Amino acid sequence: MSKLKIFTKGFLKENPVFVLLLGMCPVLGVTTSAENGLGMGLATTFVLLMSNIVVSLIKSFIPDKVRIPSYIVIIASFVTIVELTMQAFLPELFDSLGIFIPLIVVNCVILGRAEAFASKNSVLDSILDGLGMGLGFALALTILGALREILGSGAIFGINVYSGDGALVFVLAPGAFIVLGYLIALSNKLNKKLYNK
Amino acid sequence: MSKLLTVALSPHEKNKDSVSRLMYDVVIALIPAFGVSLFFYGIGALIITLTAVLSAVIFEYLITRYMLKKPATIMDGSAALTGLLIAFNVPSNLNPGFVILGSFVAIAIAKMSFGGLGNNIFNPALVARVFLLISFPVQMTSWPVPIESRMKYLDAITGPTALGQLKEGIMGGNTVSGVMEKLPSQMEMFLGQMSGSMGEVSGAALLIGLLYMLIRRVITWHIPITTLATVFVIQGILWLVSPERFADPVFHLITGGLMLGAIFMATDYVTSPMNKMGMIYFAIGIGVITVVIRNFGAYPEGISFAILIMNSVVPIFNRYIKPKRFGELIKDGK
Amino acid sequence: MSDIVLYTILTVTAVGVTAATILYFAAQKFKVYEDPRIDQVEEALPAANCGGCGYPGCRNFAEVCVNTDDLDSLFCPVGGNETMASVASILGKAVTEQAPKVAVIRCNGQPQFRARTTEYNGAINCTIEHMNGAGDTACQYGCLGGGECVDACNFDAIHMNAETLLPEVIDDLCTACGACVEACPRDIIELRTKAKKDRKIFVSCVSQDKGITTKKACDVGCISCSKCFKVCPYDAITMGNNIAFIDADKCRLCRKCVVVCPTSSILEIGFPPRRVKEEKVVAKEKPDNVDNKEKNA
Amino acid sequence: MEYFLIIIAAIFVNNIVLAKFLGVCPFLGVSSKISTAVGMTGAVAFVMVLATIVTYLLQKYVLETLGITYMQTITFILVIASLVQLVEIMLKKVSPSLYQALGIFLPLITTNCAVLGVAIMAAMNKDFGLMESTVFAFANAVGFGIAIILFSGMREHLDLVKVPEGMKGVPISLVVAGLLALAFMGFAGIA
Amino acid sequence: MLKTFPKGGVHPPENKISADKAIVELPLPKKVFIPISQHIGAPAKIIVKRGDIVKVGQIIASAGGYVSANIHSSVSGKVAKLDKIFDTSGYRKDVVVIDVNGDEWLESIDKTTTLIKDISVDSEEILKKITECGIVGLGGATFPTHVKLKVPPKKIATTLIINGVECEPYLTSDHRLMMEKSEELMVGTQILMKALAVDIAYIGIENNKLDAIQKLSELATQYKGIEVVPLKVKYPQGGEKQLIKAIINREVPSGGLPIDVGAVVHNVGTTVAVYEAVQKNKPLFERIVTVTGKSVKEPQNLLVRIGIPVIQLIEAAGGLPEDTGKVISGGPMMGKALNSLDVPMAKGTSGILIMPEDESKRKDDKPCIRCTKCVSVCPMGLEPFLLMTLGENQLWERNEDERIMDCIECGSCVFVCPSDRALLDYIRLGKNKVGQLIRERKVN
Amino acid sequence: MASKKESTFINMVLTLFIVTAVAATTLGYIYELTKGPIEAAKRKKTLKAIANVTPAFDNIPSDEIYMLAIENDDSLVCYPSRKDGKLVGTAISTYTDAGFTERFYIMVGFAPDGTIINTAILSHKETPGLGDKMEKKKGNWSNQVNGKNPAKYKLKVKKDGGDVDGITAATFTSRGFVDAIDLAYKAYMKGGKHE
Ligand SMILES: Cc1cc2nc3c(=O)[nH]c(=O)nc-3n(C[C@H](O)[C@H](O)[C@H](O)COP(=O)(O)O)c2cc1C
Ligand SMILES: Cc1cc2nc3c(=O)[nH]c(=O)nc-3n(C[C@H](O)[C@H](O)[C@H](O)COP(=O)(O)O)c2cc1C
Ligand SMILES: Cc1cc2nc3c(=O)[nH]c(=O)nc-3n(C[C@H](O)[C@H](O)[C@H](O)COP(=O)(O)O)c2cc1C
Ligand SMILES: Cc1cc2nc3c(=O)[nH]c(=O)nc-3n(C[C@H](O)[C@H](O)[C@H](O)CO)c2cc1C
Ligand code: SF4
Ligand code: SF4
Ligand code: SF4
Ligand code: SF4
Ligand code: FES
Repeated sequence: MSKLKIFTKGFLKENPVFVLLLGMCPVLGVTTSAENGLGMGLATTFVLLMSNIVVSLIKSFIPDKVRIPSYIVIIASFVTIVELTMQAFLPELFDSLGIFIPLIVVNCVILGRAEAFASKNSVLDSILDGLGMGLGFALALTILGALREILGSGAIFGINVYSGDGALVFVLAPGAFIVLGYLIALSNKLNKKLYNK
Repeated sequence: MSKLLTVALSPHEKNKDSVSRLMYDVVIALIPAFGVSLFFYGIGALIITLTAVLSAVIFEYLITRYMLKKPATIMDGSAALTGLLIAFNVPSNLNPGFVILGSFVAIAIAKMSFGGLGNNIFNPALVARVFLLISFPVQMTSWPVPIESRMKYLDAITGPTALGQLKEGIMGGNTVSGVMEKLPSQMEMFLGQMSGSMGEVSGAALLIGLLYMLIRRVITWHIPITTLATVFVIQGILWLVSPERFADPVFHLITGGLMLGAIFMATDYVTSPMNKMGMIYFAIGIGVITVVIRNFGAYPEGISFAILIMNSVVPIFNRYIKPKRFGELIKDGK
Repeated sequence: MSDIVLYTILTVTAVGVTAATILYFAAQKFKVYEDPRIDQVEEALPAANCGGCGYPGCRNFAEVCVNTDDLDSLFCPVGGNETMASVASILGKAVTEQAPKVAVIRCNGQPQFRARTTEYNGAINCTIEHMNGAGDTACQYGCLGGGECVDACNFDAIHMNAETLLPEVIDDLCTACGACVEACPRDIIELRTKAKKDRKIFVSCVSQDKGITTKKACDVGCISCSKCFKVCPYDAITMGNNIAFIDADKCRLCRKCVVVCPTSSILEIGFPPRRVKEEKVVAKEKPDNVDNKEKNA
Repeated sequence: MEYFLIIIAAIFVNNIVLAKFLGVCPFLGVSSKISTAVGMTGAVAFVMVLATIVTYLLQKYVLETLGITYMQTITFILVIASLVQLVEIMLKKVSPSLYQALGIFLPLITTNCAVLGVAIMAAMNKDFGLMESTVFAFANAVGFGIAIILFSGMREHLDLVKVPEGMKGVPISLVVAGLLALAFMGFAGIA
Repeated sequence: MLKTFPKGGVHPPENKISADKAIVELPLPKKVFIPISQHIGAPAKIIVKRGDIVKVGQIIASAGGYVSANIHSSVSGKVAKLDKIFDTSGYRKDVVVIDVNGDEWLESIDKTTTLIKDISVDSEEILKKITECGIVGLGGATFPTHVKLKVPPKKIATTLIINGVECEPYLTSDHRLMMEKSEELMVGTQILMKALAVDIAYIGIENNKLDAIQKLSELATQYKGIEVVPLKVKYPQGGEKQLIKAIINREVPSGGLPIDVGAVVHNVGTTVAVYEAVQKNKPLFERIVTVTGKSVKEPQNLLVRIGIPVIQLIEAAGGLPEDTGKVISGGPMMGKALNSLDVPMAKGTSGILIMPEDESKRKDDKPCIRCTKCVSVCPMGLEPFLLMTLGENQLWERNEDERIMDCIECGSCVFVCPSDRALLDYIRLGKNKVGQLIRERKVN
Repeated sequence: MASKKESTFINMVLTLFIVTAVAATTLGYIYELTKGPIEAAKRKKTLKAIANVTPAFDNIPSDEIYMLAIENDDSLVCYPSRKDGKLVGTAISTYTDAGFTERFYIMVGFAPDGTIINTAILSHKETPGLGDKMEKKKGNWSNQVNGKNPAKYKLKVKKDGGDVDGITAATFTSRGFVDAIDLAYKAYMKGGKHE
């Protein structure tokens, strides 16, 4: 696989949200606005990238049986770093993402597929993969957040696009599921067009 | 013999029922209630009914033809019925834009995404109603006052529903009897002289519709009667326990959308259980949830939510509640 | 180093080490043995879960492979010899190679060869039509065209040809799993040993009716005239039940039989065109409505 | 009454999946059959209650005492991961039948936000003692169970009907989940 | 309240247009085609060869197994050939073709119509005669009667039920038989009672045949242990499980036989055939057939020899109408559509129904709207819509769990379905596949 | 992999020990590093809220906090704002359980005579689109109480017979909002003034 492919596959073909359906909780939980989606996406990307790097650096020193616990500790450490930094410098975002920040651990354990990728490949590949997957994730969250914001409150990144209130459901739980459902249908269609001719 | 013989497995005979016949029978059953709404709400009722029916039919046509690329199914009448019921479920002074959005939600999301008639899990008209209610709480809870606003549409004078007044009153620390004084008499409410969604106000007209559908065997008694009975019994118990806190059961039967829901929406074939026992449990569930929401929840009215929630249980009912099989109980053939 | 940092290190390492210790001893104490080779074999299998091997799924087949001594009676048609070889090498057992096979449809009753005698008006499904009777032609053995075999194929190897109204097998996709053979209520489909370049010669008819009845029902049906049987130099053809059958393992693709068949019911597929083209029946006028009226007379 | 409110709120009003968006992956992933949904519910309930008890104690008696609550994430996830593995190993030996029923779901639970989420929510709630936390965890597991079992019933239904090609599978499942969440909004304000 | 079965059932239009047409004997044809497989079970084995001369009532094929029946010649003449032609199953089956020559009956047959009331033979002898005469159930399933009469060990027959319901629309052959052979029916019933050693027999008749009910009720007073039971008009009242439930309120267990609840059910035609076999030595080579249809010129109840091609019956009823779309052997609910008019009449042919073209075609099927109508009419308490959906999705095991094998194929579900679904087609498919599964399981 | 370590007990524990130890040490240091900024961010938020609800001051109110007891054994935090040593206003962090969802917190500033100067929402979980209309950035609904003195102004939603216009379709939130102010006002008037 070319380096470019490793990097870009997370965007559409193996998009963690639209195709692999991983880390669905924050996808639905924080995407009430494009801003939140982007923030969460970038935080996740950071953790993913860093843990992929570290894991691929030390993989050969770790016995099989404790591989998973070690990875979890590494990922959790980076999450805590994000948590502390965000609390210090982006307190508002920290408040609106709430419980989903510590939950990045869980997402990254799945998302990073730290096991699947970092432990078998070179450091560079891991970096590309982590970055690609993370950005794909961030992309998906931002799109979903933007859509929900537009439909639900008539704005995008806080800027009004039409007057009036929008349909409230879209910023609430049902809207999250429904919009994501149709987005996935759309991405399936797109994927089919692009990759299966 | 010139023509070829036709062959097929038995049976070779079929009665005259068809999907469209059933749907139009329900439409006919809705006419009395529609008449009453027209009387009380005038042109507003007419406008939203037309908008809802037309837009529902058009959406279904467009989706079947251009997205699913299948023959159009609008002639079966189910889209028109859904549109009609959406109109029945909203205030008659609603902006047509919202009505059209409701039709779109009902047809595109709640029906055609599942594959169209027969496949959906949730009642399309109710999905539309709840969608609108949650999205636009202000518009969806400003009800026109009957008779006075007959010749007005968007500019109708609005007022709360009886259930709304009750909930407000109790939340504000009043007693039931205190609230009741301000309401019309129960007879007036039964005939339809109260604020509310367009088609729900007249219990009397809805009961005529029920009778018609029972006679025509479009539906059986199980769902409507059990739902009403459950609400009556549970509300009755609450009322007996604390008449100052809980309104009497008759009041609850004739106000709000209970009748409309129990008779026309809970009975939707597609989204209700497939056998009698299942229907009874389903209806009891609707009754209980309705009473709970009306008395303890944030919303003054709960039948729409109750039906949707029970809709989600239907697949499990269908899976595990079975009709009584012939020859099932007798094991050793006595 | 501040207290906080110290506490942090102590707590977390304590939690970590405790967890590791408990898990280690728990793992030792509660060990359950499962043959790891089952997983390995399963991994080597194609994971099609098609049942072509005769077992409910790939894992099931893997278990059987591990637990029996002799692999000879076991074969995964989807993976073929290659897969069986790797299974054998995992298990250190021997396998014998099996010749690859392919499905063929033994009916050529296209509409222009086979007149309709009734109008079937039931559900479109071969088995249902089969239960109803002979189908809508006078041939009670031929393809019904409902496409149950198409649905049965997991590998997308059979398609309905819109012109002939008969199914067609795409040789390259067919894994010889036999699902279609099982599905066809008329037993029309046969798994034949593959010959080189995917060439094949077979009698495309399974009608067991007497020649005259077959002839009335369909222009390209085998009328059991035995001409091919007599001409075959390799004894590959057998006659029985009013039908000729070509054994793929004996057939050497000499094409002699194809020429002599008076009804063109022997098909040759995958061959280059013959130099001298013999004009055969191929498409005749639609025959008069075959009615067994004269039986009364 | 206190406990009753906790239970009603966790199951209906603030349903963990439908309102709080925790545990969505297993909700979508292991809900294709009613029987697996039931198995998953059992496994989640077991681990969620156990994990909440352990993490609650850890939070109150270690992290808070030492003033290192910021280490919550890392310690909790470690505890949960080990607990899941421990339960798995023991179950396999002690009760093979239960393992058959729940075992396949156990590895999925480490990566289930609901468990970590509930543990954190319980630990962070100032009003909760050990008993409340336990009840809270159990009620959330029930809420998870109700959501996933209803959902699996509907997905079994969807398997039998003719959903349009583009909506098949995940998209329509998500729409169903959305409509279920819509219906559950009716419980708003009950507790 | 008239008795009936408790759950399900439908009311198709009765259309009994030939109800008061007296039975007429169809003239002998030039040629008959006698199928050797006219019953459920193994085909009979042919024991004549080409060129043999046979008489009316002479055995030409003998039972080919335990569940099988003898076949007799219905005419006198020469065996022309052994052939295969289409029969009611829609497939070519073996037939014996006989060129008719005169009408010479075997001497042993009593051709007179005098009623013989005394039953002089014992039950073993009765069984033997029934076996020899090749009697099979004339109610539709053509199950060999002698097999049904041999009560399996550990089971006791307590009640005989004579099925005079004739719940199929259009058909009137049983009705006419009850009117014109009432006495024979009574004696036949007594014979069956003796064979089974039971004291009680009920004759169940739907309430739309008031004349038959009245006539038989009067007669029944002269016979011991026979009672006529009028039944509510509801299809499928004649299904044996429904009939037993209606008359003696017992439910045949799922997968069980009537004998499991001590009942044996026989059709009126079978009963009369038993009378003729036992008292007159007459094998089963002719039966009454209703030829009817909305555009048929002269609907008829014909007494027909086995083996006559259907087209000749139709000609006797005024010829094939112009607008014919479908020709059905049997009634509209359970009958078999014929793929050729040369199909020979067989023991099981109770009627020939000719349907006009505009009623012959099914409407396009539409998706199930889950109206539950099929569930509420199913007399067996099944869920036809589900059985079909499972069939379409090829979930045979679940079909088995949903008791698909209990379906009696009455067609009520299809009759009511507003979406015109091919329910019974798929249920039959399911039964076929589930049957295969069950057989495989037995082998393993 | 050749360099892969064996899974012996010692190896396992050692690895885990090292990994956790390294992780913990790093985190410890990062915690030390961010501790200051986190505190500062929190303080900034409070100060900003205080500044929003009281007139300009020159003291540091958060250094002069005192507690005000209220009925149910709980107490509210008060921040006195002074200019040139003179009390210009008091910010009180108050809360309510009367809202639609969980308890929400607001900061309300009183002039020494009890007049409401301004309010600020500290945290809430009310429904976006409905209850969150009380936030300043979502509209100026909450400004209607500014400059009113509850002595003459009935702190109740109009529906309940008071003077406050409710947010349409969010009566619960409105009730909660005034309830929180009322709570602070009563405590303040009952000797909560620290001149
Ligand atoms: C394998 C088999 C065995 C049967 N054995 C008996 C039997 O022992 N006693 C009996 O009364 N009927 C027996 N029957 C007959 C059935 O009960 C039933 O009468 C027959 O299938 C025709 O029923 P129908 O016309 O309602 O379809 C048997 C049927 C079958 C298929
Ligand atoms: C749906 C259904 C309807 C039937 N209707 C009749 C009927 O009207 N009259 C009748 O004699 N047999 C009817 N039968 C056949 C009976 O079940 C039963 O097989 C028959 O009465 C047994 O008698 P036999 O063996 O003498 O034919 C029906 C069967 C089914 C499944
Ligand atoms: C999902 C949902 C969210 C709601 N959020 C709020 C809220 O944030 N604030 C509130 O006061 N009411 C909220 N409500 C309650 C209703 O809007 C309620 O009807 C209203 O507060 C009282 O009606 P009124 O304000 O029109 O008199 C919510 C209801 C639902 C179903
Ligand atoms: C008795 C009866 C009740 C119905 N009720 C509804 C209803 O409440 N809402 C609706 O959208 N459609 C209703 N329909 C129409 C139809 O079933 C509905 O469009 C399907 O749910 C769409 O698949 C009803 C139909 C019948 C026969
Ligand atoms: S064509 Fe038949 S044998 Fe070949 S892969 Fe398909 S189902 Fe299997
Ligand atoms: S080959 Fe067999 S299964 Fe395939 S379409 Fe023909 S009859 Fe049907
Ligand atoms: S399922 Fe079978 S028994 Fe039931 S109504 Fe249909 S055909 Fe009759
Ligand atoms: S009668 Fe037809 S439409 Fe109604 S439930 Fe049965 S199959 Fe479906
Ligand atoms: S369970 Fe997967 S992200 Fe929450």
